[in-house]
Amino acid sequence: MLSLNKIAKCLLSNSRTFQTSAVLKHDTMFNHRDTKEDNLDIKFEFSDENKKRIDAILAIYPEGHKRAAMIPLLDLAQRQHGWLPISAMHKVADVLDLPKMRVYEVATFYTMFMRKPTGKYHLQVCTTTPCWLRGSDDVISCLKKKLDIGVGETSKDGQWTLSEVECLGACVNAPMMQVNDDYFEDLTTKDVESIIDDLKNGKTPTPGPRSSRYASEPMDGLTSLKEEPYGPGFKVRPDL
Amino acid sequence: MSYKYLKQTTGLTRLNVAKSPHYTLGVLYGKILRTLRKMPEDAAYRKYTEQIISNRAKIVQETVAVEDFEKKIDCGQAEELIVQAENELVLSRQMLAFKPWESLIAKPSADQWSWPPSK
Amino acid sequence: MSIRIITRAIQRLSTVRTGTRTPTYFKLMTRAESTTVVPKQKFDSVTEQYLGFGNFVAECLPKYIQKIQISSKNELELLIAPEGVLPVFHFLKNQTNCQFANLSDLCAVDVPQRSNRFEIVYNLLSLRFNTRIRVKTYTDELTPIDSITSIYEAANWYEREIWDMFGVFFTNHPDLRRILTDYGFEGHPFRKDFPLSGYVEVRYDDEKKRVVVEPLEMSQEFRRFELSTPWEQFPNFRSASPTTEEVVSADKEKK
Amino acid sequence: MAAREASKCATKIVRPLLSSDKSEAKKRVLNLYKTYYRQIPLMLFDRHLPVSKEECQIKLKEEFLKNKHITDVRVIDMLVIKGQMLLQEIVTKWAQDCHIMTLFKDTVEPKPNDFLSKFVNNNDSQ
Amino acid sequence: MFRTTLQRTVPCIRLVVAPGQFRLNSNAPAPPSKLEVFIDDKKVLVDPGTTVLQAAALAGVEIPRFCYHERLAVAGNCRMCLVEVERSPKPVAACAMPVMNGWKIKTNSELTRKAREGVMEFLLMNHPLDCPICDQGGECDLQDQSMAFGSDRSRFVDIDYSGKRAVEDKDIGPLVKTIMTRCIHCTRCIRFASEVAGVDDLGTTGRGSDMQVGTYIEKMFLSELSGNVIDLCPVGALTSKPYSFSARPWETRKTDSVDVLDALGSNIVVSTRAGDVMRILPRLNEDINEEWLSDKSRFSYDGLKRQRLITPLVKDNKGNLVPVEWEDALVATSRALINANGNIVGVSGGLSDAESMIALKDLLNRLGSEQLYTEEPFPMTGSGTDFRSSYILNSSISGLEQADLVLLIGTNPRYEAPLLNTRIRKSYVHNDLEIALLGPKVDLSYDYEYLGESPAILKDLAEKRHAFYAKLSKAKRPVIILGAQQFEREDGAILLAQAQQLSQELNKNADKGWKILNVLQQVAGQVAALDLGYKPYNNLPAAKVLYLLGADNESLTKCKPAGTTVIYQGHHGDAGAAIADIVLPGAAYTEKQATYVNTEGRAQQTLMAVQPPGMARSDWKIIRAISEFVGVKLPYDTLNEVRDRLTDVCPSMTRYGDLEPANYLVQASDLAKDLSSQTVSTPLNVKQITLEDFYMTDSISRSSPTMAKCIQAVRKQKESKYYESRA
Repeated sequence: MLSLNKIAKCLLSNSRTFQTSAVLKHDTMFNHRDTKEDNLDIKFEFSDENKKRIDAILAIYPEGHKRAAMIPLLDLAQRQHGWLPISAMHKVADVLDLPKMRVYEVATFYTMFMRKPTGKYHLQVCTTTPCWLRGSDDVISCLKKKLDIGVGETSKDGQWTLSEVECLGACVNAPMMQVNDDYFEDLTTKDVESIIDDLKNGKTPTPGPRSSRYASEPMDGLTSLKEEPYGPGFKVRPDL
Repeated sequence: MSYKYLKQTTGLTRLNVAKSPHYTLGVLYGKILRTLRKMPEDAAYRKYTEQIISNRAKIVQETVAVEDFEKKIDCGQAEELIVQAENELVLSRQMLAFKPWESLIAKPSADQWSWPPSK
Repeated sequence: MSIRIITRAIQRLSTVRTGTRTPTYFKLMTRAESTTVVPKQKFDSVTEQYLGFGNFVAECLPKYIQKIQISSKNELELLIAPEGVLPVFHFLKNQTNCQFANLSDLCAVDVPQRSNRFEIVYNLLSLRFNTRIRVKTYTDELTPIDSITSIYEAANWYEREIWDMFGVFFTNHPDLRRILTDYGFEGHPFRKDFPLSGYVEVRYDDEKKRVVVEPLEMSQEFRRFELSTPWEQFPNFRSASPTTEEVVSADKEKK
Repeated sequence: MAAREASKCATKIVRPLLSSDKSEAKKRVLNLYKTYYRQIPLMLFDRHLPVSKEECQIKLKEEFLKNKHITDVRVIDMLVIKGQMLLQEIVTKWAQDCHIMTLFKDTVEPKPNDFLSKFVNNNDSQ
Repeated sequence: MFRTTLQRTVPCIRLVVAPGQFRLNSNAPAPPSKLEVFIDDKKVLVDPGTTVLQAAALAGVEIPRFCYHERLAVAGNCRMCLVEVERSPKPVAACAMPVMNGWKIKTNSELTRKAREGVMEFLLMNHPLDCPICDQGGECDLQDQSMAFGSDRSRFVDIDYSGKRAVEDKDIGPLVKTIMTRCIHCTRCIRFASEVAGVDDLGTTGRGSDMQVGTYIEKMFLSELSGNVIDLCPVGALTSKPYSFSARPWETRKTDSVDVLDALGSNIVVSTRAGDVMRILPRLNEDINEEWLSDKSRFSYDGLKRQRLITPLVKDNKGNLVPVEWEDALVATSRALINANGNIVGVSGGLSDAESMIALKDLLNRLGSEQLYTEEPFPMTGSGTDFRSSYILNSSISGLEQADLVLLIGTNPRYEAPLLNTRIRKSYVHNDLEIALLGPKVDLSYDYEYLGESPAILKDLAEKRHAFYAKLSKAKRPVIILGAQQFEREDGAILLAQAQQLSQELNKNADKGWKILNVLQQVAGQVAALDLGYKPYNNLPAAKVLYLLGADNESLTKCKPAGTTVIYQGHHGDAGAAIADIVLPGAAYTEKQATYVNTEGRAQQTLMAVQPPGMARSDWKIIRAISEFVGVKLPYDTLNEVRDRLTDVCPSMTRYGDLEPANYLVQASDLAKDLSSQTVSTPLNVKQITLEDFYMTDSISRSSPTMAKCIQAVRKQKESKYYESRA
């Protein structure tokens, strides 16, 4: 009711007002604080295979533009370590011979660089409008209950991290969540529970829609494009 | 005169009730108009003042009750009108000496009335 | 003029104009208007009435009035030649249509750039018509101005003040002497060329057992402020100088 | 009329302050001087000033001679007016002893002129 | 480093930085014909590549801006400079948009004004309303521009009472105070740090409304130029810590003056209030400091209030210095001088002005002494100080921008002359300048070729044996900068001779008239002293009276010769005053109108911003007063008369602001020929290696608490894990 009143008040007042300025809304900090898990004493070194990958990545970029490799390298470091500690950023800076501040800038800009300890499974639930309308709230509350963590938190055993994210581009299969690199779509509470159970038991749940759908076709079967795709030469002049 | 005088005070300090406002005003207006007549025809001061005074004189002449002509003239009580007429008379006599209808006595220098003043 | 008074004046003026009460005063004004320069700007009715009245005065006293202007939207100013001080104030006080019986203020302004550096400003109030008017004239250091104490008793101390602070001499003033400064004080403190600190300082001399006056010696640094406003750096985006007054009607020579 | 206007432009006609010509101004100055001169014994009689009659007379002459270079009638008049003002203040005893003694400047020390005293007193801008 | 990003990744950057803003290589391609643009219907002809903002400036219209700064790369993120361009669907950012031919730009149209008002509104919505307690108040761009271009009413209604956006403050050192909530993210400080200062410690972290400017990690922004971000900050986010809450700009008096804490003579403005120096700001001088100022020059003014000599002191029979009146001190001084019978030695210090030096010289000459020295050494062998070109920075500070190769010998310009280093860095960033260093390895804020620290390398170079000689000899406009502190070495003369020989060699291939050899002086008074005929102090002869004119040199004051009366005239109770028998309190550079000649030979004058404290007096006046007591009255009573005398001795010294070049490089080299073949072995060393060594170099900065805090901060930083040594 209160919010309705507020909206009504806004609608009634004939001038547009700024109700508030943008207070900091992000759940992570944009300053580094030394913590037990994240400090300079914990060294970071790329693994040997990753070093090879670095060479490959750097080879893509011409001399003088090596700094463009920063995002791939940070991603590499994050994949290796699970998240991105300060020493990894320093390592990337060293590899690219850049001032460290330039790396901090990039690492803090992109929200997919996790700058605090993240669980083995990073559950990212989309809560943007289509998913929300299709029941992402249920997915979230189910996960919260199941894992006993809140949004933005990591479970004590370091296995799970739950995040609310904005649209991941799978609206046709809403609601959905992303576990590490895999999309799980068309979710119901039951599906969520089974995915978590599978993961807990060391099994690999199949990514993709949990409903009967193959991809994003209509729920009740195809309504168009039913016939076989035309082969090559369709409607081409015969003399060609 | 059937007019019965009842007014006790003007309510204004040092302004006594006029005994016979019709008479006093008539005399004063007459004097003013006579003075004005000595001025050039086209003097604006004469034009305007003559108009006001003769208008007032007419009203005073035509109206019997003091309250009535006070209301018609709408410029205060009869006593105040007398004061105004006295002032106007003094002024008009002085105006004869000042001759304000003549052309401008002194032109200001170019920067006199400019604002902000030139640096 | 406070807003209340303005509103009252407006009320009065408008009722008089539209009502059935004697419209002489304003009839005259409209007529005066019709014979003078019609200003190009558009004004609200109150300002127009002021302007009409200004034109009326200017028409009556063409010998003395150099200019009529409206400043701050609705303040009527008559700019007159210094020779016309007495006639103009006689007129404004005694003319039936004016009756500015009250001299509410009289002061001076020093503008050293001008050849006649002092502006004398008279503020009048007509209680009869609840109207105010400002009359300005000018003089220099040596030219005397006619005292208007014969017309307005109130001018007595004001003129003394101007004499004391600016050194403008008023002829026929009954008692023109210092009013604010100390006996023996030299100079006129409100002149722009008079230093803010003055020339002399005063102290009690224990030896002489009296107050002595000595040339000023600043023991502490004089605190100066930089008064150029910082936003002067964008003069191009300033549409008009904020101090410009609105001048609406030229002098009455044209008549 | 036009001729009058023209002549107005050619020579600036100024409004006299008090005197219409130089001789009149001179008369006024002399008159003022005499009045002051006659006032000195009365003033000394009324007040306890640490100055003698002669000193006052010398001072009076000095003050008048200070302005002897002035030729403009109106300036002379202005000075006369101010002189009269002071005289009035003295006669009416509005001005107290200390005000009169101001004219003598007996406490004002002369400013040093030589380098060393300026250096020691530090009253010297660069 | 920054250079890479600017030069190589964005090749069009030369278009964006305006032509004429930086003195680019003169061999840049000839500009094509001019473009015709109309600023508010006023026609202007501009070079291609000029931005809208610069074109408007040519037309005399200043467009409001926050992020744009003439000396920094264009960022284009504040949007304050939006202007309407005819037939453009949207307003364009004037600072970043190069003009096209025939554009009609409207800087004051309805659209432009509305755009500005909108930008202002958004900026102010995220900006605290704390102007009354903000130190920037009165000189705040945001304040001024919101007055000029902002809306007159607010639509901001905090109906949620959630408060405004707030950002935590950063601790970036003892000089710069941060109130990050006020930050409008113009990134000027970041750009300054990475482009000009060469310290990439500042950046933006986060995104959107979470974005903040800072260091991310806990680290101080320690640079010798850090104070400049205070001037650059358009709002009150970065303010001066020492100056905080002490004065408002409109109540201070500004005096144009010259800095004397290094040999560059940076132009400054001294802000004073009621006889106190409140702060020091840089003053624009394209030839010297541009618009920057080093931290020492900017912040050591609080040293002017501490350790001051405020009354004359004379030693009593117990050997204690006791305060006396000027007369007594002058009597004591003159007695000592007369008794010395001409056996007097005068030594002038690094902060001495030309007026007092000429007065002391005249006085001592009249007393029969010719022994006048400066406390800084200079080799007297070879041509000695006969040729001016041997001891000044011949190629001039701004001339360094034309150089194509700089060889630094035994100097760390970053700390000895920070703004000279800025010039080299500027040329490094924009003109591909190459730099080589001979001496101890130091962090110069740019890359350089390190040659080693052995002085033998110089000899090898001079004799064309060294590998680097090939590169040197190819340079058209090479510059050799020799640090004057190397003359403290016994073999300083040899180094100078070898440098002279090398530059003569290089001269053969260099552009005509290009001067190669430069000496970077360390103190402000040295060039004037040598110009006036003071001899460099190498060995002090014994004397009955030692007259120290602000000389605090350690080697001078360490061992006081017995039986010598020491007279110290100066403004600080430093080493010199400690050994003195008579102390005469002089005026510091903010307290006198005095002439200084900077290391490039440019005479400049300080102006009196405040009165000397207590009984202190202008220095030349003290000497003039002594002369009267001694009985050899000097023939000048006023400053102008002293300056007439200065003009007689050295005419260039009163041509203020003019550079007086010297041209006897060849002759000087010839005279020193036999020296250059000698070999030197001790490795070169410099006094100021790290930032720590920069802050306290003279009696003023040594007494400054702020400078002490800076040193502590540097030490603390060094202990931090995040400290990186870049040397």
